[in-house]
Amino acid sequence: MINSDFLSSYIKKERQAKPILIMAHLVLGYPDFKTNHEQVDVMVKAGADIIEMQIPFSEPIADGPVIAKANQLSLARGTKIQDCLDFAQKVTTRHPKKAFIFMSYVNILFMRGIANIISQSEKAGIKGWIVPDLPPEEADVYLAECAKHKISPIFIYAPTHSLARLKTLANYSKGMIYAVARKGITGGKTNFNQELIERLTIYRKIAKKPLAVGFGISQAEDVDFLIGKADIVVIGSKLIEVLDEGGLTALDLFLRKIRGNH
Amino acid sequence: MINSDFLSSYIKKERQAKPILIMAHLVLGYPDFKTNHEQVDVMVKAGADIIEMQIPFSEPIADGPVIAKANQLSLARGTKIQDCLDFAQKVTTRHPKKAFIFMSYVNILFMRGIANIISQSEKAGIKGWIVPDLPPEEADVYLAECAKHKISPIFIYAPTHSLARLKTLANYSKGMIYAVARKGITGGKTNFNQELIERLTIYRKIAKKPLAVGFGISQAEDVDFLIGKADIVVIGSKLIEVLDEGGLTALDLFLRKIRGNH
Amino acid sequence: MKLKYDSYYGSFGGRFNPEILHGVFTELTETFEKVKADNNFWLEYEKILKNYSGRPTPITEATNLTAHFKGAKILIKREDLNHTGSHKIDNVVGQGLLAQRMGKKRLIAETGAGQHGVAVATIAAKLGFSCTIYMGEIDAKRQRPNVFWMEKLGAEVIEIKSGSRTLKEAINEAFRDWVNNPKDTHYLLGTACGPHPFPSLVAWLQSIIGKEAKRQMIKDYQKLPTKIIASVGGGSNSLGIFQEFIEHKEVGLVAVEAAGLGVDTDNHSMRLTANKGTVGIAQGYKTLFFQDEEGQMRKTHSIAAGLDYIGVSPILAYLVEKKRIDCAAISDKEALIAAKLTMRKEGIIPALESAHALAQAFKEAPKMDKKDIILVNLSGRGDKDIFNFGDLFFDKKWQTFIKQKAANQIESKI
Amino acid sequence: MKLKYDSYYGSFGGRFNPEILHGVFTELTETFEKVKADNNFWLEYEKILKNYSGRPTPITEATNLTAHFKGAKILIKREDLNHTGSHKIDNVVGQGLLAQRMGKKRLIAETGAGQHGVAVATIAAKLGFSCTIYMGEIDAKRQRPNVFWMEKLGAEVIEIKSGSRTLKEAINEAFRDWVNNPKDTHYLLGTACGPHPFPSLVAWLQSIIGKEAKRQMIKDYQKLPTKIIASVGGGSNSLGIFQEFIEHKEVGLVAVEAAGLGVDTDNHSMRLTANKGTVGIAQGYKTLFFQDEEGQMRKTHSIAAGLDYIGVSPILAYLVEKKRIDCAAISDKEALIAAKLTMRKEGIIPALESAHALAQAFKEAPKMDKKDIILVNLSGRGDKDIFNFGDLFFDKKWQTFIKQKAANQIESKI
Ligand SMILES: Cc1ncc(COP(=O)(O)O)c(C=O)c1O
Ligand SMILES: Cc1ncc(COP(=O)(O)O)c(C=O)c1O
Repeated sequence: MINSDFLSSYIKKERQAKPILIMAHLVLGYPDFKTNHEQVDVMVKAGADIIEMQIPFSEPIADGPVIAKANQLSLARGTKIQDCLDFAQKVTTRHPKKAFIFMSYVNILFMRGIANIISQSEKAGIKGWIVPDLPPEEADVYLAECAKHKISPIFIYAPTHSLARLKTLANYSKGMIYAVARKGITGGKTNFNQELIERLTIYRKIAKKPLAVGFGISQAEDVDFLIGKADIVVIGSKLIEVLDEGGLTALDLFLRKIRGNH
Repeated sequence: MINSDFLSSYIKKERQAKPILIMAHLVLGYPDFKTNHEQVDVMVKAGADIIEMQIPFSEPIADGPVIAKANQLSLARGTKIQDCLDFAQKVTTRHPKKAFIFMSYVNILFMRGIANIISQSEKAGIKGWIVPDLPPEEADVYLAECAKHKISPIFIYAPTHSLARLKTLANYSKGMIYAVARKGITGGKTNFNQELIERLTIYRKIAKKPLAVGFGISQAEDVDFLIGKADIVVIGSKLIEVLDEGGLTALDLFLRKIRGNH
Repeated sequence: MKLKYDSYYGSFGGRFNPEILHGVFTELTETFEKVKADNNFWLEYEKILKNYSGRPTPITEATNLTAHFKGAKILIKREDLNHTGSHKIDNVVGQGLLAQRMGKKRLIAETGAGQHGVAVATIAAKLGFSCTIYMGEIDAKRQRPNVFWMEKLGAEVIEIKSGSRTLKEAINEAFRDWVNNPKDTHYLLGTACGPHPFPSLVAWLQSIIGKEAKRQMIKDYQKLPTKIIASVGGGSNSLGIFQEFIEHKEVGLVAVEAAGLGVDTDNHSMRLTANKGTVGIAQGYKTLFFQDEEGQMRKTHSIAAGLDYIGVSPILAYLVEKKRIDCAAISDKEALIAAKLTMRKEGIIPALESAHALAQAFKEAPKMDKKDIILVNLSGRGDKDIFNFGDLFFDKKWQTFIKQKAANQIESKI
Repeated sequence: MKLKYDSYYGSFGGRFNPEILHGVFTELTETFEKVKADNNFWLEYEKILKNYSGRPTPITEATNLTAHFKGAKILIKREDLNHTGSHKIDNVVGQGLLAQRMGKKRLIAETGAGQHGVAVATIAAKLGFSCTIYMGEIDAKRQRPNVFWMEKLGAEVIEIKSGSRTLKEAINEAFRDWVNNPKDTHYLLGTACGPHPFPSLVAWLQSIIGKEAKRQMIKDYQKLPTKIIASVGGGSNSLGIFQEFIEHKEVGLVAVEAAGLGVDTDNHSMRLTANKGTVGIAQGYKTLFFQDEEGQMRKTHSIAAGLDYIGVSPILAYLVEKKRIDCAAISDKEALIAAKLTMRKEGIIPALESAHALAQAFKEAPKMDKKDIILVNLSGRGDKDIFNFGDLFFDKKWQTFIKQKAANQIESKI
């Protein structure tokens, strides 16, 4: 099992050289695929280690306003699942040293056919999947297909979880555990405080897997704070805001600033 | 009894010279008492035999729009009951050969005190009273006071009345019976037809009293029609309309036209 | 002290009609006497109200208001839950059945605020009458939603453009219609006022409220209320709940009038309150009126359209004279505050009329013992008052909404 | 065939939540299991609905409509007579009591048209919760009267200005609030949709409608109806009346969806109707959605705000799949015509949602035997729809009224 998990090995390897890895998020088809290509190039060059690509959905219930709006606009432009798979194929080929994962909502997988989309993902060079509205209890087929196609199914830790729940999720999650830093949904303000430190300590003990921390990371200091406490920082809404406001140059600058510090 | 009834004798006497008498109506205080004086002068000179003077009331439920509005405007100008009594005193003195009657609603009498207002009416030279919302069943005091003060209480015949009701009312009514030519309330259009003729024939038989016909009389032809079928025509709303539109001159002309024909 | 449903109650009541109405009132009185003696009529009446209007209406225990005022337990008789939203449905169902017995084909009515008009239009539709509602032009303008529903319910609404263009003109016009169509038409008067037999008839029909309440009190609380409080427009909802308790001397009965801008102003609708109304005879009956010393009616005012009336039921006038019923007066402002509090504390939006009764209960409850019970007759729901509430609370968002609606009137898609 | 109130109904239902909601749903499910097994809970629930909302609601015999269509006898279950004007009160009372058992101090809810928001604000006031209602900015603009009442009932109404600014944004925001306040807050979902246990919980609470109806049918008609017809938004009123009859195979059950501008257009809200909805997973549960082939939700349309929804109760989806429930679809225009006819013939103003069920009954009745009985669930009253009716009937006088109101906004006197 452990050997078949590309993502774990990749993260372990990268972490030897870096105090913390960066997972950069984008919404596919927003603002458009051409920009997405350049976006990924910038991310990779500026030092992102993992690229999380969201396939847009009309009801992104776990996303905050910024990402929800990006989903909406991407769909309004006509983005299809196949476009996303084709895009993945291209960027994974172009950046073979980086890890790419998909994120989307369960209906996208369900309507395409779970077996179909997981196998297609593998072919497109994708290493992991995050499906925020698919708890392990509902995920039999998904888990089986992921195993079959060497895709790491990544589950999420929430601040409200009981120890029992943390253990259950650790059992199912591969590659990493994605910990939500604050209550609520993506894109708001997080308190990087003692309570968070304690939580992350517990997570580490239970998960025994690389720990990614996301939601609300918006500046270099946040990343600093997490060094030693997590393996990966996830930057989502902030990157879209930066891109929306300052374009690719601003994105590059922002990521370099974060990366440059470490 | 019959001897004490001034109005019956007066009507009988006048009818010897005229095929039909005219009862002209005005609302006291409308448009103002000064005009009322001139109005009465015109009516008398033009040949009216009986003047029906209405003391205004805020809820004139038996009156149509024209008279109702005159009531309202008179009150708005501040007309008081005493003004009406004083006015009556003056006009009855000035025109001793004519008969004057009062018309108002029961609350005016009730609030002033029935004994009071009836005796004051007598003093002011009034010969009869019409109170459309005081049926004989509720009229004990009123009837007693009228008898005491030689005032004729005049009751009203309606097209909807049963023979029994006609008889009852005939028993109480003095001076005349006031017959409503059409259903509904003052001031609309009446059909002067066969049905009315039959009704008046019955009324005559039962009432055995001078018969006044009112409501809806608006032209000389209407008066012609009633000759031989009634003793008195009552002209109400029409006279107010004529005055409102053409002033005292028009009123004079209108009445002369009606009188002149006979 | 038992009511006889007679033409006079003490010196109040009677029938002071123009002669032209003699016939229709004779017929109506005879039919009323008949159905009063016929138990089947009452059973049919109760059955329709049960199946069509959801009677019996419940009594809700106002636990939060009770706790708030720390005195008597406050109970609320929920007439607001009736079909069309108030106690008015009882009277229209009852008179509708009466009109059927008389073989009438058409109902007519006057309406001021429009509530009674909607109720009549409703029952005309249900019982298969054609229907004409008279309404002063000014009232129709103010109460457009009710006009809208009356028309959709199939009634013809005639706006009176003469005279004061309000309720009294509408009444005159309705009477005029009636005397022109005595055979096929019944005039469905809306409250326990007017010439006999209307006060008796309407009070009798509305007595269903108190009959229910008494049964419910005994079943659920094993005792009668210490006090019953109801608002008074014409008197139908208050008499409706009071009558059954008149013989129970231990039950206090409080009739609440509208003090409008204040008891010391001229802008109110008080008639029962000492020195405010005086005995007079108008609109066909003898009662306490808000009038001047010469008998001219004065201008009434209340925030609650249904309380804004010059006369009052002769039955109430009599019972107040006999001191069996106490009276009280509540200002516009007090009523609004009571309405607000009832919304917040009990989740009930009272009609502004009913809010007067609530306000009085809120005054009395703190002075009473925790073992005491106040039963408030909540005569109707307040949805109808949104335009008043909206204006009176000076709600900015609401006003913007109305402005936008006006700007974007859309054409029918269909 | 008896419903188990489980997380799955056949292949429909489940719980597809973001992990962050795991805790609150676990707690809710456990409490639901507990109260379901506790007969005292149901008794308390029934008692509040009786004393506060006037349940049982009656069944009215629509004699005039029956005569008009010359077929099956048409009966109407009168949910419109409930407090706040629809069946929604059942669910909010039930979940309110549940929240009390969980020791919560605060209720939150999403609302689209505002009806559910008003019901939640009402019960929050009555049961002493603080209350926040989330509403899309566009919806809040359209439904200002409901916003007005929610605020007067003491609720805080938060208008969502992001995304589509309609219902789905409001739901997201409500969930966000819930996960931030899991200890003191209960999220009171408005219909039998969403992640388990909401479909089971809401269907169970609303089953009171059918329980009453069955009792009433047997008592008053000595038989069960031939068919029961109800409109479907999320599915709470239809399941509410259907459940008790599922075991009675002889009773036909018809769920009526909104065909909007027509079954052959793209502007509708059909999900149960064959080839209109397809199985998907969204908003936390698996059911039939109105979606495209890639699983993106499509834009729904209905004249009735309460029917205008992308998903449907998984319990209904299951029962339709099992052919225990038939489905039908009614267009905006058909619903309006049915509403008009019901007003004229029965004096009842139906909610536009309920008018869909009526329209279907009017289609079926003439084809049925006079001995047959159709029971229509009239889920709510139509007063709330005056702005829609007014616009849609293109009523000139109404539009003038709105213009004048806008022109004469008066300042508070107080
Ligand atoms: C809700 C409500 N309550 C009270 C009244 C007052 O009338 P009454 O005294 O006849 O009950 C009205 C009259 O329209 C009303 O609509
Ligand atoms: C009156 C009425 N009927 C029906 C519905 C549809 O919802 P459901 O299918 O949950 O009963 C609504 C929803 O708001 C409603 O307000």
